[in-house]
Amino acid sequence: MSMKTMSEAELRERTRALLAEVHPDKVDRTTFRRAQFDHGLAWVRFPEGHGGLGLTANLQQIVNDEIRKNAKTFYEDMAINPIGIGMGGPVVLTHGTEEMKKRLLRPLFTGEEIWCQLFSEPGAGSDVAGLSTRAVRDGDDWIVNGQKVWTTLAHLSKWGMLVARTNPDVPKHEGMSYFLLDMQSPGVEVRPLYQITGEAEFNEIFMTDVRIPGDRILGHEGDGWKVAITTLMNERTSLGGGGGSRGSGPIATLLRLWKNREKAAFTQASEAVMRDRITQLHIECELLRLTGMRAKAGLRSGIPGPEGSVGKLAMAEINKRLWECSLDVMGSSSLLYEAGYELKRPELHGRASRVEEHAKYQFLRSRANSIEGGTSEVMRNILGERVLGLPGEPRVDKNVPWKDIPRGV
Amino acid sequence: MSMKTMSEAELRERTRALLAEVHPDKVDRTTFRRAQFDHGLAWVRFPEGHGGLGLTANLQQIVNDEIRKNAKTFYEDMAINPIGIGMGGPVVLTHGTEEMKKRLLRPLFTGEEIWCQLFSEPGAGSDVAGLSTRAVRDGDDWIVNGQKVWTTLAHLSKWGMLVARTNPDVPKHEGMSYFLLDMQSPGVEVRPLYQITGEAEFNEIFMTDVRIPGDRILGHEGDGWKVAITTLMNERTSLGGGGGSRGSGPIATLLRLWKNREKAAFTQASEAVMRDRITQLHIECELLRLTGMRAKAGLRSGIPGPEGSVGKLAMAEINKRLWECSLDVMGSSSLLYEAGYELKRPELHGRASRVEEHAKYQFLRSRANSIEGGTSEVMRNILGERVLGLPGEPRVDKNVPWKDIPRGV
Amino acid sequence: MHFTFTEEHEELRRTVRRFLEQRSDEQAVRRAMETERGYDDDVWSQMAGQMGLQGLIVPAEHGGAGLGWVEMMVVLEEMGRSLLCAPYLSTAVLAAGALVEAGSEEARSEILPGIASGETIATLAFVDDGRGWDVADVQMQATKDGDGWKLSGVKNFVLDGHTADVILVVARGPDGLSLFRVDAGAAGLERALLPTLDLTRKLARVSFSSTPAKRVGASGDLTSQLRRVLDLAVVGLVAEQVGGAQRCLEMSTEYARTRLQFGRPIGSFQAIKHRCADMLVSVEFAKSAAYNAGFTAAEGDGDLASAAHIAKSYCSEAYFHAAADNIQIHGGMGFTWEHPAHLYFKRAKSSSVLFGDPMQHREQLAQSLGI
Amino acid sequence: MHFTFTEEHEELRRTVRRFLEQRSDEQAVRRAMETERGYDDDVWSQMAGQMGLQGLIVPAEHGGAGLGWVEMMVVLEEMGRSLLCAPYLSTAVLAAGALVEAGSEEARSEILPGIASGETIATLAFVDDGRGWDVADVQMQATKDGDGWKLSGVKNFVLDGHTADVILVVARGPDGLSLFRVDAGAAGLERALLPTLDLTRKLARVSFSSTPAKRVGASGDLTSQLRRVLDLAVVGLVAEQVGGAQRCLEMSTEYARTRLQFGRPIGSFQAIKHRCADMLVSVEFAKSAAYNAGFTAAEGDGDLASAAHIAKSYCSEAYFHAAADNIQIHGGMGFTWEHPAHLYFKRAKSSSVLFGDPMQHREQLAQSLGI
Repeated sequence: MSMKTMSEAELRERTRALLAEVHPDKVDRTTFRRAQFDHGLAWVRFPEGHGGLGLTANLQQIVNDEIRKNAKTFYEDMAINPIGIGMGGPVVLTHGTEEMKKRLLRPLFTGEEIWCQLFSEPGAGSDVAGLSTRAVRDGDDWIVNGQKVWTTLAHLSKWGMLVARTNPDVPKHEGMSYFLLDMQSPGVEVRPLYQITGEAEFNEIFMTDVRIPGDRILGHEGDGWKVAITTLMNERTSLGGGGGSRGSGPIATLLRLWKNREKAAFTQASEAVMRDRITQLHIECELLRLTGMRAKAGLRSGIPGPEGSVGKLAMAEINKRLWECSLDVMGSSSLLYEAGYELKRPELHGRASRVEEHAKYQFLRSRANSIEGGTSEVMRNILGERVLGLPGEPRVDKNVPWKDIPRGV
Repeated sequence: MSMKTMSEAELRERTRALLAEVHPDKVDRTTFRRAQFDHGLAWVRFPEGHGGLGLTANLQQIVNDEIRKNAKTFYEDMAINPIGIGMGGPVVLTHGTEEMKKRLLRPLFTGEEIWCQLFSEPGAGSDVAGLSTRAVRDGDDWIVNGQKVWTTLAHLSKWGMLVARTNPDVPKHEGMSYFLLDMQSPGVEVRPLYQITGEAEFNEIFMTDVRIPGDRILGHEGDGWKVAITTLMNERTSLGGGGGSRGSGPIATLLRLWKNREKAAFTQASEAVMRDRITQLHIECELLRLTGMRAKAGLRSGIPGPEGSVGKLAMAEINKRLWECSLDVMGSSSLLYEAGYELKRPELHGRASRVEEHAKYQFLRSRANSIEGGTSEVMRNILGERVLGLPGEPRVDKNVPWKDIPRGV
Repeated sequence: MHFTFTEEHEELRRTVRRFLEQRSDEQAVRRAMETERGYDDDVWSQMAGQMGLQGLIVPAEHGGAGLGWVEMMVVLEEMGRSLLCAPYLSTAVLAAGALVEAGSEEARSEILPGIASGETIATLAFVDDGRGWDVADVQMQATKDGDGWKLSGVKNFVLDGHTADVILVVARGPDGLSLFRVDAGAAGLERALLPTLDLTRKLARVSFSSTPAKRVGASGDLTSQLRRVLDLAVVGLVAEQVGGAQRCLEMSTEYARTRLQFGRPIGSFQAIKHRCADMLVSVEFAKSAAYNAGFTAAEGDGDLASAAHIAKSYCSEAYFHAAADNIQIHGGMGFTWEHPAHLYFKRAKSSSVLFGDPMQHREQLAQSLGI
Repeated sequence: MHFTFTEEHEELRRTVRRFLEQRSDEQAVRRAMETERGYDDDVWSQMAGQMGLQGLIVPAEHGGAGLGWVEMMVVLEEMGRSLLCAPYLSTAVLAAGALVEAGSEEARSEILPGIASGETIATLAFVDDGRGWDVADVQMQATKDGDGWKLSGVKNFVLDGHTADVILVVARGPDGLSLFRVDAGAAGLERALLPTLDLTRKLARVSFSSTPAKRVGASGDLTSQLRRVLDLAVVGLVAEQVGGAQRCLEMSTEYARTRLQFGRPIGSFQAIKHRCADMLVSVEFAKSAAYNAGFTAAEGDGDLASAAHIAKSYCSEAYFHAAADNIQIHGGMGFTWEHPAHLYFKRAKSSSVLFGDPMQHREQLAQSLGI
């Protein structure tokens, strides 16, 4: 039987066979996910032997639906190993050696080995390709020195996807290589990076004379940017709006706050002004959702429109305004921040707090929406250049050896 | 008596002496303004013999006050010969020969000879220095070919301040020269340029083999940009906000429209939303006015602040929003445009129309505010670079012969 | 909601666009807008004859194509894009829509075939002079006069009211709101072309003075049916707005790619590039809003009123900003009479007001959502 | 209105700035904000001893400098710039202002000297729990108790209410609104530090339970005097906002000049450059608004209430946007705890709410202008 033509019914059957063999409600996570991987039901689009069946990606939905239908326990990939499953898996599949695939994909899927991404640096934010972390050959190995930042999950990770500069004498995009860094290697230091909220979702990584074996390179020496792009493309598709039902998500919180508002704090006039503002936000949130749906419909029918990239930009900008509005709805009580600013790691499964506290947290947290995963400025460049076909700016950093490009902190 | 130290009282006396000799209520404009010029009271800051007395510029106010006090007739420079008096006079004074000053300043002041400015071209808008009009030597004369645009008053003018390219083989700022063009010369064609309103405030100028005598150059050959900058600096100071009393100007029109609004067209809620929007505009108009006052206070006390350049940008952007709001206040009747769009020259002394029609005209006209006299984009560059000291962009048109710079329509 | 246009829809779009590129290019628009009638008879006939556009939503039994609101949306998006000057919104959307949704069987048989064939210009007169866009605001009375009815009063902002052969008038009869037919040339009928801000859409003021009329509405009070007619007209208008906004985005982008200043295309400057990007975002949102309203209208089981409020509020502002930004990006050129940017700008502003402005639609939305 | 700062004003500005650069740098701000008291005693003493800042508007006869609101504005602009953590707005503006404008002669002699010398921390408790920022909203009653008075109820959002030695309470007596003095340690007085969004300004909730108080207001109903006190407090607050906004603009500009990406300073990109330019425009407008309010307060013959409404509405939004844009321009760095950008952002948001938010001030302005 050709795998490419496996019918939905056959796939369903195969899933039920898995469940008959190991049931997630009865075994632990690792046991179940190992079996799921071995049955080729981890990612059906992956090849056989690597957790998949060589089918089209959308068929994964069949598997997941079938598991959900027949078990109370369902493991969300994004909760188990978001960066590993979202980006690490695809990049290993595309650029890794056969040995790497054998060694890495299974524990990645089960969550036994958490992954993180080591691209951004203090001196290379929007200009990721300008990065300075150096990897120098030492026999068969590489010795790495440098600093990375904005690394989620680094403190829990086994593997880091590291891009480092291996040749400073060529233009910046050409002199990087892509490594798999064992985060337990000597010389790797992980420090929490506290944010405006007092929480540390991210880490700074300091690498001092860290040794990486020569066979832990993805792609070839000098291919780092190409491999990084594969990784980032998988990131982009996981961002952006859409999903959820009408009126759900942040707008629901705003409407709830509005419903709970201290009526005495508003005059009839200020209530009308606020209502118009909230209604505008309601409309924009609804259109963000519908635009996400259009993007997905576009993908399904094979016409990828600009709606996807539009979502990331729009969501960031709408979110900030929405949470600003939430504070204005709360009036004087927005002077208070009941949660306090204790410097700590975020709770893993979110916080169960009053809606008011949630909104205040989001008010602060949302300021990063237009920075993380590509600033709104970078998104506008992408939309202008790649979607609308407008010309790029004159570049002072093209065709120049990386070492000769002006660089600051 | 040293003119530099002439007291205010003496200046007042001198003005009264002028009025005793020729009184504006009794003679025609030319007669009076000629006498005013000859008494050195045209521009007291100009040298003796050229319409002035070599005093500081602010003393002109004394002269004007004294004339206003003693005569019903007062000629506003800006109504008589705005470009000539605002820019032509100063540029002739700074860069003209003695003969030019003798020949040009008096009829310029009296309004016998109207002036216009020939800088902008269809292909050189924000990039004025990229202009293409060519002037080629022919014996002692110059032969000019090219097209200019956005020229107010050209159809009434005797003199045009023309910047043309005399050397295309050097970088763009270095290859221009500044000419005085007799607008009655053969080969000069003036065509009205109709705007969004149907009116033609501006002209297009087509120059075909126009001959300019060699002695009609201001500054030296190749100095054109330097001389043009002198002209433009005099333009900038005449733009920007300030002036007027609290609540006067466009905001007064908006408030009047609001007062006259069709009450039935608004619910209590929509009235509140509108009121908040109008109040915001009221605040911004008041702050535009106050910022203009601060700029003037700054100039008086010798500390030129950024407030002046701020005014041009802010006024343009506020104006557009203000007239948009005016139309929203008028509701459904903003579907109509009672004035119609007959293609014509604007009435010289404005239109006496109902406030509603005025607002609709301004709604259309104000779209140009963020384009004319420097686009808002250019103003933000100026504020960013010259006031805040931010670095310029990489330039592809510096140190390159003008003829090698990419150029379109 | 799937939001997926079928291959038939795309073929319809291509056909209409090709036709309009030939028959409603900028010069044709300028010629038509300068006339009092406001359209070209020849183009109008071709629209009906070659393509059956006037009868798009007219049932097949009355000579129409019997298509729905998704197709109408596609057609109007193209018309908005080209600024077509024609009594289409009045005839094929408002009048045909009113008859389909609220007309008596007899009236449908009488009037719809002429609409579908392109012979009849028709319109819906609903705004009482000095009142708002909601049909519930209508106070005009129809009084019984023998077998027929008589109308007196003034209707304002009647689309193509000065040229319509058939005017369908919304007025109050003994059962409540209904629909009355007045024909061109009726006694006591006066029609005055209004001086419009937007020359590409003609509006008239229509006065009735004991004017004989025929009742053409279905029986009973038609308030809710007529509300739906106006919601459907909003669907049509927002589709037009989306087409216009998309065209402004394309004009801006094209100009930004080719206009050189300082030796570079102006679109390489972030000030221009990011303005275009923001325009793209809002045009895409406008499309989502309009398509959602159109598909809701077509499927008939969603909350059409809310979808229409959302779309009219958002698309109006998106089109206005796109048209205004288009002028700014074109610089001085965008501000001249000879450049088409101002035609879109004026259309955008007027469309924003027509059938209720964004704030009014938001207020109604807030009420219906209990915000 | 001349808007001209004299050489004396500029000298005062330089002196205060120099002092704050030394004693209220970022590290000092972070140290102070983490403490419960919220300020450094030593700095506070120097402010009084070396510079007489606490007594700035206190008349000379009570040990103060006897200066006016232009000087106060200059000082607060500098304090806002450095985010000084100190009970200055409470003590030197609200409490001193209340006594100067609405205090009895006896109370002024008793309390002002301690304020001027820096020995007394004082504040004004006016917002009733659950009510608004307008003094007319105050419902708390003062009841006669022998020679003195008793207070019961709760005041919210009391600046430095947890550390104040003297709390001036706005409450209603038999003649109307008046001022009552409650000292730290009084019976039935409870004070709770509130968990604030902005750690650099401490707020407390203060409860009174038959707490003995002394009447310190001038005779009669003091509503209009207390309104003026709050207008003056707004003048102080907007000056702070302007100082903070200007600092955000400088931080952004400095970073944009020096941060390199793609081989260029990020300030050479128009996206950043134009954002800074727009920030400059709004900071300049904010200065115009604040200075106008300050000079109006000082000259005493203008419409202070309107000037205060305009300033509070505009400066609040200008500061908030400057602080938000400052984060954006700093990118990821601007979002970290270790960078000061968030301190300004939180101060900006809180200052926007304190003494009434922009919309409330606009509504009051509209009422007074009859818009």
